[in-house]
Amino acid sequence: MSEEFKSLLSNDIIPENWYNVTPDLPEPLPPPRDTKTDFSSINLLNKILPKEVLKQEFTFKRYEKIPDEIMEKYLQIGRPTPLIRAKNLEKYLDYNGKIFFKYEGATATGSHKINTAIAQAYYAMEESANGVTTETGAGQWGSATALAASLYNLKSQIFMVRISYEQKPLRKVVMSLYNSNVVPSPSNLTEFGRKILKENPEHPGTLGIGISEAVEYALDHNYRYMVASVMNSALTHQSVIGQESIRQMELLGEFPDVLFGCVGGGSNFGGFAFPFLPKSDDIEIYATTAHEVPKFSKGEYKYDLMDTAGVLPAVRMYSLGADFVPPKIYAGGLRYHGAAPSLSLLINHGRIKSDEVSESEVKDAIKIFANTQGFIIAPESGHAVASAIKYIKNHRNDKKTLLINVSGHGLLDLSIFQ
Amino acid sequence: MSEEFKSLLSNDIIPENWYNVTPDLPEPLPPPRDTKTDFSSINLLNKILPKEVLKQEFTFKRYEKIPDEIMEKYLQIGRPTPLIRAKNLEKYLDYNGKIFFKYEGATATGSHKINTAIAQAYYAMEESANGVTTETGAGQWGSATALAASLYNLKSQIFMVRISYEQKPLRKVVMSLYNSNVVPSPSNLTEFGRKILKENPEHPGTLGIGISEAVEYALDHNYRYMVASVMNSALTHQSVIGQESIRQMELLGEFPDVLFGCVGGGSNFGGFAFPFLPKSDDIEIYATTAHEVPKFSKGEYKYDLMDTAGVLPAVRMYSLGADFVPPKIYAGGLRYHGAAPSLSLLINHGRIKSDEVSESEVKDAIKIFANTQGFIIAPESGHAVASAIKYIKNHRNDKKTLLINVSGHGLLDLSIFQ
Amino acid sequence: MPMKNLIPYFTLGYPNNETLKRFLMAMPLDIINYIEFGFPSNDPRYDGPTIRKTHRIGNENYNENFYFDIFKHFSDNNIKMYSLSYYSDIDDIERFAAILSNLGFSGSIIPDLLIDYYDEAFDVIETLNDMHFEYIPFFTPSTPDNVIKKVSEKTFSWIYYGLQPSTGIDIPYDLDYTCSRIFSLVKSREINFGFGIKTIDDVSELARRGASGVAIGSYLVNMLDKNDVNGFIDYLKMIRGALDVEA
Amino acid sequence: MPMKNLIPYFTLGYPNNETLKRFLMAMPLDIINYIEFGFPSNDPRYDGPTIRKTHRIGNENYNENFYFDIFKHFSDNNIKMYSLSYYSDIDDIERFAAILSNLGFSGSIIPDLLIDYYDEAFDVIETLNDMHFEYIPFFTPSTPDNVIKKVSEKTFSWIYYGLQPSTGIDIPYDLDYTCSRIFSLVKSREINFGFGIKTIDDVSELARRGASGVAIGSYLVNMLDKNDVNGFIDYLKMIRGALDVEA
Ligand SMILES: Cc1ncc(COP(=O)(O)O)c(C=O)c1O
Ligand SMILES: Cc1ncc(COP(=O)(O)O)c(C=O)c1O
Repeated sequence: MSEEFKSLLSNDIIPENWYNVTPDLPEPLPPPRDTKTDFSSINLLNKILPKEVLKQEFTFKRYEKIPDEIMEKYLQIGRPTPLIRAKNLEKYLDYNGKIFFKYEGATATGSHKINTAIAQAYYAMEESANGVTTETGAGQWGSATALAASLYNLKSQIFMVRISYEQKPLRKVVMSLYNSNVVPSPSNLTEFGRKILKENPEHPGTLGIGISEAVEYALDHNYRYMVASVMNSALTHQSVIGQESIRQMELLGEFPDVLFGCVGGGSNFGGFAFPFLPKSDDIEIYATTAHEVPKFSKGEYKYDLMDTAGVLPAVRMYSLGADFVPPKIYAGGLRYHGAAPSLSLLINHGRIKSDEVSESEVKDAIKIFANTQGFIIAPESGHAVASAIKYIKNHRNDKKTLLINVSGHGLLDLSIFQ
Repeated sequence: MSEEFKSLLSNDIIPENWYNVTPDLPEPLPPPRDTKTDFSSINLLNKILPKEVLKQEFTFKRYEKIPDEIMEKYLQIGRPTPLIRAKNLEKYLDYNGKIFFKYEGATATGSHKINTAIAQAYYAMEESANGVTTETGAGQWGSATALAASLYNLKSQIFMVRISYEQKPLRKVVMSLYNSNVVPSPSNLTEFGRKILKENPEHPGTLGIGISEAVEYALDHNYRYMVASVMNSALTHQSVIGQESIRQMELLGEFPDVLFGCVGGGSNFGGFAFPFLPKSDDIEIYATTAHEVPKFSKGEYKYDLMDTAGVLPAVRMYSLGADFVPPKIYAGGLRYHGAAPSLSLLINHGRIKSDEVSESEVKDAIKIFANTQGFIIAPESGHAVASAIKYIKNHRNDKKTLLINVSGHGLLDLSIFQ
Repeated sequence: MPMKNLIPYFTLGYPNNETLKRFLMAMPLDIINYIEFGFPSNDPRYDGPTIRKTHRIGNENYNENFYFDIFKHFSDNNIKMYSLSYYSDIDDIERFAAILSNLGFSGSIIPDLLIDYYDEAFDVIETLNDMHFEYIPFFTPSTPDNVIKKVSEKTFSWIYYGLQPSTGIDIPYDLDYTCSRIFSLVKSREINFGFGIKTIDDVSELARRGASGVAIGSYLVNMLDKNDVNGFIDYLKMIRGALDVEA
Repeated sequence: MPMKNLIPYFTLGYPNNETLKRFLMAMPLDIINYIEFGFPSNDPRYDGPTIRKTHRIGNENYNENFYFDIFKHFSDNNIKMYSLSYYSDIDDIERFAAILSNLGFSGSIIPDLLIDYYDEAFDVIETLNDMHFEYIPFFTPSTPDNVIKKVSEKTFSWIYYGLQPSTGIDIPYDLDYTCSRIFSLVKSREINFGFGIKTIDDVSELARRGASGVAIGSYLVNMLDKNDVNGFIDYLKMIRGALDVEA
């Protein structure tokens, strides 16, 4: 009895391996490229990423065993996350098919970000780094990094875009609760930051500056740099979402016809949707972005910088340009100018479809979801739900089984409804 | 396979029945009493509570079948909630025994309150009430009521203590997301409110005034009044917590030696701890209150009013007096002057022990828990964890298995750490 | 099968001594079995509003001497009498039992004993047992199982089972469950039901489920108030009929 | 078991035509099998910093006529030559293959073909096949399984397997896994490994795991820079030895 329970609630639902989509792509994945003649940003990765992460970044291994120590932390922070049939939403939408959602908001930091943060922090600890560092905008990634570091007794140094630092004081509280050292960026902890502050002491900060500071800090302090999204390793770590979903659906005797997820850098989407690819060629998949960041419809599929600062290599992706300045939309996590190379490739190839939704559709979706299912979901995740609702309106009688990835809760974003 | 999963993840973990402790008490439960000669508050209950709730309030039935429609909602809002071994906390405390926690923060509204709110709203809907109404202070109960009503397509009218209404705008947002009509109390929706506003338009409000308004509103609009805690029916509905815990522990091959829970009105505590009583006479049980609300150590075990307004009947309980004005502690849910009659009886009888912890112990406990386990828990739940940490310090080598009820998350209470 | 019990309840002194006496003396002795007398209390806290009122007024009117003959009338006619007394009003349980015995009472119902004085309850029961004065266990739906079992074991009289947690109020409950529970906890014992019983239907339902009898109190107050002796007698006969049909 | 292949790589024109000629002509013909010549590109985007540098400088120096004799020298001695050419630099694939054939080349490695021109790749391969000009599939760890399978089926030459996603950089990887993967995807085919191979150890490890041979490029640049012909010859002999030990 005891064994059965363990196997169904933990070992058997949390996969034993991460899944890497690279070997299953329909075309070769264009590799990262250096953009400067005299300097290799690819080589820089060697100095700032844990070796294992770098290995996973470029690996062709379809399955990478999740180390026991990481598995244990996954259990601690609330994995497996629930997969719930949204019966009330079905009723509300008068839909004849089934709607399921996977709820990453149930993790300790309230979003999927912790899935890769734990992995990266673990590998940093394994190679005796002094700590980990990263940049954060809205704070979701910072919180995940802070907790992951804390779980492995590592220090964490977080560079938070100054304007967010001032506008989102609660996120800072969360990171501090996790014992993280959070500073507004530009900061005077790095040479780069000091230079910018000297020019403009009131500089509001950008993610690009934050990345530059974090990378400099990592190099100077034997810290490791933590990658929030876009890069393949992050998507691979996120594959626990999709693999759990597959098992949970199977055990319920179901399989989805259509998948929905939102896309910032592509990590929750890839982690959720990719594991379904080898399972079925027929499954329909929608990647949803914000109307204001139309990377798939208006962006170009080209080599472009991952970060505005140009510290990291260029990758081939759908991009609105590294210097694209998105409007200050409510869903901070979707403001990124590009999308993970593997996801971009699959969209370009036609295997995955893209969708865009407007702010009002998203707000409605969040309200409907709250009213029917109770969970107050993240604005980012609201895009996936809005897309699904749109789909249902156009496929009312298809009786398809829908599965939506709800990447996080929105409890720290409530002010958008004030 | 499919059946097994269902049975272990849902049917089999969520109990089929609620458990009512009354028939298992060591002494007869002193019944509610009227306090006025010419008016029966007990009879008033007949007019404002759904008949089924009232029945459960006074029933001696040990097990009450959970209706299918409620079971369905329990699944929707995240039941069964996780039970997690706190391995990192064990390590941090250098403890040789095991620590488990049950996490009610994983429900849609972020606390156990939804367990009884769903039940009460369902019975209100069943008897064709126009809506439900209640008072709320910090807003946890209001949120649960709002969602429960929304799930059953009922209207909800919530009277929120004016000062909280002004200081906790996000809670109001949550309730509004759930389509609730929230007004600051005193309000001009009721005669009682209007009278008070006439005397003092700036009146900050109290829970007593809120109750009076809600009861008046219920009587005038064919609404039903929703009971947050203290009353037996609420504790009975909460018994899903303890029953799930028992099954989850059993399936893990474990059984707790010591239980910890926090006490406001006693509903999360009773719902968690009582189902263990018939399982074992040896299990040690601690009910923890805030230092500032020392109901068990300084309160008297006597008949006292449930509410300051004296609308509801008196019950026999540990009480600091219905007019006790607690300090403005950070844990709003623990400010109540008394504790559920069944819990009070068990404490008086010696079966359950009480504990008190200070604000600084609680803040430390929340920080430690966040750092080790990742979840940012409610200040109320922090009391249970603080108590467990204290216990461990005094029983370091006992190797006891501890189980803590974490009644909610603290994501909407982060400001206490600012 | 023995005759089922009809047990009227009256608070002494209500609505006044004379009226009450008229009602009592008018009762046909062949249709009632026991009679329950409430001794007015200052704090009848487990009674509902109706009975509370009778205590308040009874307290003002009650005169012990007035009732000597009445008590004698019933005891001479083998109608067993029981007192309804609050333990909080009793100074000395032995003296209390002795006096009531002298007045012809067979025993007492003490509604607050198990609830407010649980620690002393078993001593009290032993004392009364030793005096051969019947202690009538008063149980309600909320009395815990093990209390019912323990108290039943230590007592020998019939059992008073209140259908409501408090007299005179109407909390919905499940009659089947209520009856089967008490019968499964206490086997082959006389159990009379009370609290909120009014109609022929109520009585038939109970009798059908195996109740030994019914006690009726609050419902009589209205007739006492209206001084409606005839209505009262008719009502009792009706109830008697309902009990007999089922017996 | 056939002799394992040693395949030195040079970017034409680096560090200058004369120096390169000296190195090439000094090579003992019995220890090398194939030779790989990079035709300088303006955008050698899948090469690492070291090789990128050789393209930049090679581009300035390269002079086709200068190499006619050298190419003839190798083809006369049955050392097969392959070009490393970027598809982005090729205007007309038939003309490209015709010219190289004339120069004595057996085939080409085209690193950007599958990545940046996947849609055209199979047409290009067919054209080269028709011309009996060897298209050397260039695979890396990140080439998807089905691409490896499909391209292998359509081609007949040996396969170039890059151990790194890009030349000259050192991303950690798992050699066992890397080798067993390609051998399980492409059975009984000559597979030569390249990218980041430097030491005798590297070579032994690969040979032991069944590699048909190794291509060495970036590591030679340092010797070219220092004009160290003797060191270069010694190094090649050492590698040859390592390959032979395992064979
Ligand atoms: C809740 C949530 N969902 C989605 C995203 C988008 O990121 P990604 O596309 O990498 O999953 C973010 C990023 O911050 C997020 O916080
Ligand atoms: C999270 C949480 N825990 C505990 C309590 C205390 O209430 P009770 O004792 O009824 O469980 C509250 C009340 O608001 C609460 O919100």
